[in-house]
Amino acid sequence: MRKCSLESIDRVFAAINADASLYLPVDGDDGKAVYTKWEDGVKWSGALNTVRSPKSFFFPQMEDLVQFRTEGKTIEVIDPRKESEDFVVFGVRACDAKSFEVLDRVFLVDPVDSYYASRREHGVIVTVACTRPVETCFCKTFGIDPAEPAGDVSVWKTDSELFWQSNTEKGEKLLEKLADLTEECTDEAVAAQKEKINSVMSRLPLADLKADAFGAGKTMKFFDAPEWDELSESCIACGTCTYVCPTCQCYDIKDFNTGNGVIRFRCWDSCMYSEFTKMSAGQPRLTQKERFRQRFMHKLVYYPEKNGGLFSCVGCGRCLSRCPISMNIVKVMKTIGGKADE
Amino acid sequence: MQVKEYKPLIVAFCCNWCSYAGADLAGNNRLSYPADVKIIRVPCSCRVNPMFVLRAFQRGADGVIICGCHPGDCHYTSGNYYTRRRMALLFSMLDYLGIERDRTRLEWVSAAEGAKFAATMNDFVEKVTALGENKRLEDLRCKK
Amino acid sequence: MQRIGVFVCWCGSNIAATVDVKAVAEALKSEPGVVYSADYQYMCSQAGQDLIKEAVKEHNLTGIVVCSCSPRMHEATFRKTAAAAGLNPYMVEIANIREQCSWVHKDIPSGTEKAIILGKAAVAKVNLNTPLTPGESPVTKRALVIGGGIAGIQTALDIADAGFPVDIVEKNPTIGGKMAQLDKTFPTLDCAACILTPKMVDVAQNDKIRIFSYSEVSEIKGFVGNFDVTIRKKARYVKEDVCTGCGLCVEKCPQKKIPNEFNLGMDNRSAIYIPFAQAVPKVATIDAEACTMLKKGKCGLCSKVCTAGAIDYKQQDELISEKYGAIVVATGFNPISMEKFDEYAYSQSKDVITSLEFERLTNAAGPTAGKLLRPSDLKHPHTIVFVQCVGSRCASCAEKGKEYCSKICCMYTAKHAMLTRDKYPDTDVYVFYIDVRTPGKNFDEFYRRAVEEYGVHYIKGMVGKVTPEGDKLKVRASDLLNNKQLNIDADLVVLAAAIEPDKSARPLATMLTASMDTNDFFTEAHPKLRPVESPTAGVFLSGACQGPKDIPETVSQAGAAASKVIGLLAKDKLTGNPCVASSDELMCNGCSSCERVCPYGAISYIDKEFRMPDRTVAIRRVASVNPAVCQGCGACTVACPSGAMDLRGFASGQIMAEVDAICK
Amino acid sequence: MQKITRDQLIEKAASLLGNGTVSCVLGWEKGEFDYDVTPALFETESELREKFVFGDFCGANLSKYLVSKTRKCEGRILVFLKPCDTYSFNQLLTEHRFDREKAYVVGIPCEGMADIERVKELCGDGISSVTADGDELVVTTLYDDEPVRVKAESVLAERCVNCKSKKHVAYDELIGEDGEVLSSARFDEVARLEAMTPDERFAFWQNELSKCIRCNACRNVCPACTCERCVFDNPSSGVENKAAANSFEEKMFHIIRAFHVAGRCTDCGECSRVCPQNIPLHLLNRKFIKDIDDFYGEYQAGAEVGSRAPLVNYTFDDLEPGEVFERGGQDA
Repeated sequence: MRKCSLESIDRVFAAINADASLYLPVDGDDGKAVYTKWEDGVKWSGALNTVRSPKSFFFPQMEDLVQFRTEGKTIEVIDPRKESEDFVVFGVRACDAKSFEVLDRVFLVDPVDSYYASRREHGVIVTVACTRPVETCFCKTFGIDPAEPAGDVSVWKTDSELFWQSNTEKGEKLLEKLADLTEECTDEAVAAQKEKINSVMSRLPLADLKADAFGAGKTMKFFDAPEWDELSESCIACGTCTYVCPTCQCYDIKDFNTGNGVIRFRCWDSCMYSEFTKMSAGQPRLTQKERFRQRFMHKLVYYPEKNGGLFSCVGCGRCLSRCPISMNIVKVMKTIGGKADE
Repeated sequence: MQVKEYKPLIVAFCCNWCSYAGADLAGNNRLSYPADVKIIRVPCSCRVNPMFVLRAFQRGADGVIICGCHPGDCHYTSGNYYTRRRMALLFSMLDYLGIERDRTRLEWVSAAEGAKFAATMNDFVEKVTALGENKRLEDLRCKK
Repeated sequence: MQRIGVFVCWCGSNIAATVDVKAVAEALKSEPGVVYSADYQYMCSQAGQDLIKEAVKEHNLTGIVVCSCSPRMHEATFRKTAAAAGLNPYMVEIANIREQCSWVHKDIPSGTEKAIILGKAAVAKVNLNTPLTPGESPVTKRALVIGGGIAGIQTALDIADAGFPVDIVEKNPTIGGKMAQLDKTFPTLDCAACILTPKMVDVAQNDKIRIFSYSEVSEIKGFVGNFDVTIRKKARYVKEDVCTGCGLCVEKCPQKKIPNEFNLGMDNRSAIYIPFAQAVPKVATIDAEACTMLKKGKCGLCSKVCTAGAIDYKQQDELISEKYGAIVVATGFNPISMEKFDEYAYSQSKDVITSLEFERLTNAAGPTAGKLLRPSDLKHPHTIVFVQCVGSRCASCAEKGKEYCSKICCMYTAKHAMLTRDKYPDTDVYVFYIDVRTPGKNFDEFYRRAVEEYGVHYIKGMVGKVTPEGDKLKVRASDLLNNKQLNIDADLVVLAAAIEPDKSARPLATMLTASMDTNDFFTEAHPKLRPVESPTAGVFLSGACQGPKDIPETVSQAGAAASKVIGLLAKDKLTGNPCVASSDELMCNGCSSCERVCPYGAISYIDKEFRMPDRTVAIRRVASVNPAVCQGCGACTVACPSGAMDLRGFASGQIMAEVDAICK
Repeated sequence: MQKITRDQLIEKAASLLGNGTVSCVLGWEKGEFDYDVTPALFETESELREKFVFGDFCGANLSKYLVSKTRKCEGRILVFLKPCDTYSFNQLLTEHRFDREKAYVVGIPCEGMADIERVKELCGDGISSVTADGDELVVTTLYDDEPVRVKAESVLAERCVNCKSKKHVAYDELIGEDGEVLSSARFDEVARLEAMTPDERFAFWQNELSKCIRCNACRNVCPACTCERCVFDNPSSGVENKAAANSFEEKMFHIIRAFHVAGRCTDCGECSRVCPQNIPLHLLNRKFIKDIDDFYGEYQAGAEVGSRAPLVNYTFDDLEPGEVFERGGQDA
């Protein structure tokens, strides 16, 4: 474990940025943190987390897959990919760090999504342990420890210092680069910090939320629960929850006619949309209730079923604070989970 | 190396009954205006959807002009009055977003006003040329 | 995928001198969908057209692009060519490379480049063209005329003359309208009744014409050639077919204190009445508001005296449904209310009257049997002041009067002044005016005679105030030409009240979906070229409902409207323009935006049952365009937020394809 | 602090349910915290007593739900509408989006709704409770032992700070007193932008709109956006897209969205309330409203049922687009 003083942070950032683009949460003009490219003078946000999740570093909202250029009646096929540059994402929280595991299990299994894989390869994730969780946090529900964030490098912040620990080879390399700016240290301060965090975690209003009722094999138990009607009643079918969610990974592939050819691109899609996965024969889920149910069943039942019990919710709480009508996974879990046990 | 002279791309929507006929009259009288102007015939100026205007900018137009019958002379009696409101609001909104005002215009040209048609186009092309390439409402994917 | 043929015309040297036609043909050959491309000296010539026809057959073309002169010139020609070759005529698009290219651009490279782009746009459009077929609808060979004044009468007579049946709906108990109330008519001074009443009789006797008097139109559905109209025949409590019009009931009726509308309330009539001697139909009508029998169930005198047994106190309003092919609006006008013009003391003195009241006072059948007497004391007036433009041309006082010129006042005032001086030379007559407007055949001569031969005092200036004092009316006025104030002690003041459309016009316009201007005058389809047609197909305008008019103008417009109706009714079928709007019901919200911008009333709404995506069934309101009425302007397509409304022949997709082609 | 209480509304709803006037109630349901209120349909009195809530966080405009709920419910629906919501209600009726007879409107007064983001700004993160006390909110957080008291008016949502009307323009019955149409400063921010140079305006909007994640929350919550199928979802519309590829598409979406509701937008402010990226979308809608007022005379969408929206109306002497620019402001 290594440490550096908080005052030296800008020098550390500069060192990281020297040969890989550094992105970190920075307060925007509306006071909300957003991942921004670091440059001299850019200040690391003190906010707990960003409005948008860091998944877009690896799975951007929109990316070109292939391009067809037409000239008269001939077509030329172009691969628009440029070799991805190395980059470092700093300040990722434990919940979001876990989300990469969820995404990896989708994009890195056969057939490997080479667009995603290439970005994962070039990206280094530096996580930072939480210090001030808020009422919407419930990562513990999914077994995530905010005091022990994953990632290539884990960082703990105290009042005056930052403690660095590498977890992977990539992380090791990064810390080597910072050798001059950091010094070797014991993990006592970190242990104290962890304890502090855990005591806060136990006071959170959602501390007792359990996901035990859900998981693999529960499809039949929940699918026909009558509560879905009521829960989905107020859903306005927007994609906010999906788009702020760090683990939602659905996309659509579309063609854009440029006038001189076609750009085939993919962009995020949301299972909450009525046009989602619409095919020539229509869409598989016709009502908002079905679409609503799909999203939560996927996170809590279908995904775990296929991925060794791993839930595809990380309890980051973004959807809790962002849903226009305040309907969210916690309300679903409490309603469905509770009722189904009776 | 010689710098290639900048030629703007102008899309002109002309109503069939007045302005398109006005453009024809400009032709009959051999009143020249730059070839940068390309006319699309619509039955009435009120057929022009703001989406068409944005589409033209997206696809690379540097200026969009809509021409219709003079107020009171609409072949369909009231179409141009709706156009006038729609475009006043649309153009004002584009201006509000910081898009240059001289890239959009609504002009009334009657079937008898060949000279006005040519003069309007000359003036519009000049103004758009002065602004240069449309950068603020461009879609890079559509660039060659 | 279309198979498109491109035909580039040289137009001799008209195009070929500035556009490299071969290069255009060559360039367009590689456009998507194009399978054939050719150039020719004169595409519109027989040989050129044959070239097209042969290419259609040989290459199995499904669409044609002709790069030539303006579509306004030869679109119709090439559509016919296509049709002759077995193609749908609407699969043809023209790229205008003459008027909008070769003739306005000077150098060949830029002209050629532009011609290619225009050609590409046309190709892009044809790629999305679909065959269109004009709709056909039958024509009901019967016309409805709403309003039985001189306008309606003339229109009905002319239509009937051509052999088509006509119905007149008149809200009053008799036809005749305003003209029946007039005394003499300018500029010839023939008596109104002498020229009007024979026409009224003609109407009554014409077996092609039915009169629904004391009736109103209560509902109109349908469209040009196929209107379904419901007429409410109000109960008049007298059997029309039995009443002989003998007038005995009118004489015997004990209730005689009802203000007589025909004489503008200047005398009284009985509760059962015939408006005037020459009324058509000459049938009595019971005023339900005034009749003691109907109100209290006591009296019944008229029934007792009627030898024909025509009285029927139990009569109910009757609803008559009829189909019409054309509707003529002839709802006429009324003088505006004088209540906002109290500076002229209209409400304070009986001797301040409107010009129409003056007409009745000078009419032999009027309340004074034609003697010009003051209403207050029935004395002969010696000083009469006529005030022009009362409520007309009120540019700055629009809340009081009208901004427009009422057009007829100058002339009838000259008439009144002249007739007064003629009959009563001892009378001093003053006319206060802003301008005297006399455009019309023999009009100015007429006015000059009033001034020069009859010594009427015309004074340019406005009357500021009229104050009743004793048996005089103190008139304070300004003489602008002499720049002085005038004080005149008048015996009678006559106000040339502005005229406005009849109050029934607005609700009627709503039923007809015919457009009106802000003054409630009906709007014509084109102010110059289609002055007697409403923009709503099948609806025609006759008389003052369209704008202020005198009798000669009214009659000529009535005849013009009739000829338009005859032209329509002479057709067995109406062929529509296939380039009309249509709504995709699945996307339509039923919000009514399209209906509100449609100048033709072509859009109506139906409640339709839909299987919703979520498997439920919902009844939704959706727009439906009547292709027989739609003229294809496209206003609705932009008003529609969901994009459900599109225009055939100029579909959004087609226009955007043209935009794309031009910009690429 | 709202002048009416949850209990008053429950009593009203219970009695209307009880006497059969309505078959269900559209209201607000309490959430996990004190502020995450969800619109909900209640069918029984016991449901109401258990879950119904009314307070400073009931900002959601319920009128749009009537479009789908009236299709679904058999009987009449009781809907609680705040003054600004009634404008949306009328506008929906003007556009025939549901049957008036199927809704029973209980107008409720509104003292302005709180914005939880503003509460967090003033009181810090980790809100554990927010309760109203007089004209103050008492806020406790996970990190402060002492509750923080803030003036309710200091945490009002922007749209409530600039409230345009406390008058109900539609209701079957009212609870409490009706207010007046207010003169607000709602156009000040638009005017401030108009006064900027075009470069500044461009930079401002470029920055704001680049935040857009195209989640469609603004569209889907908007009571004026009730199309059966939106042009942005329709591949044949020519503008369909799911994500903004670049700054053009960002602008395109927001221009068309605002244009489609121009003259129909009642300025209820829901779009800005729900935007997860805090884009001031109402400034686009208000620009249209301000222009319409300036060019064609004041028009408040939804003030009257059946009124003719400015874009489906005209006068002979409307301003020309060129004259609009002559009126001032700076050009690029």
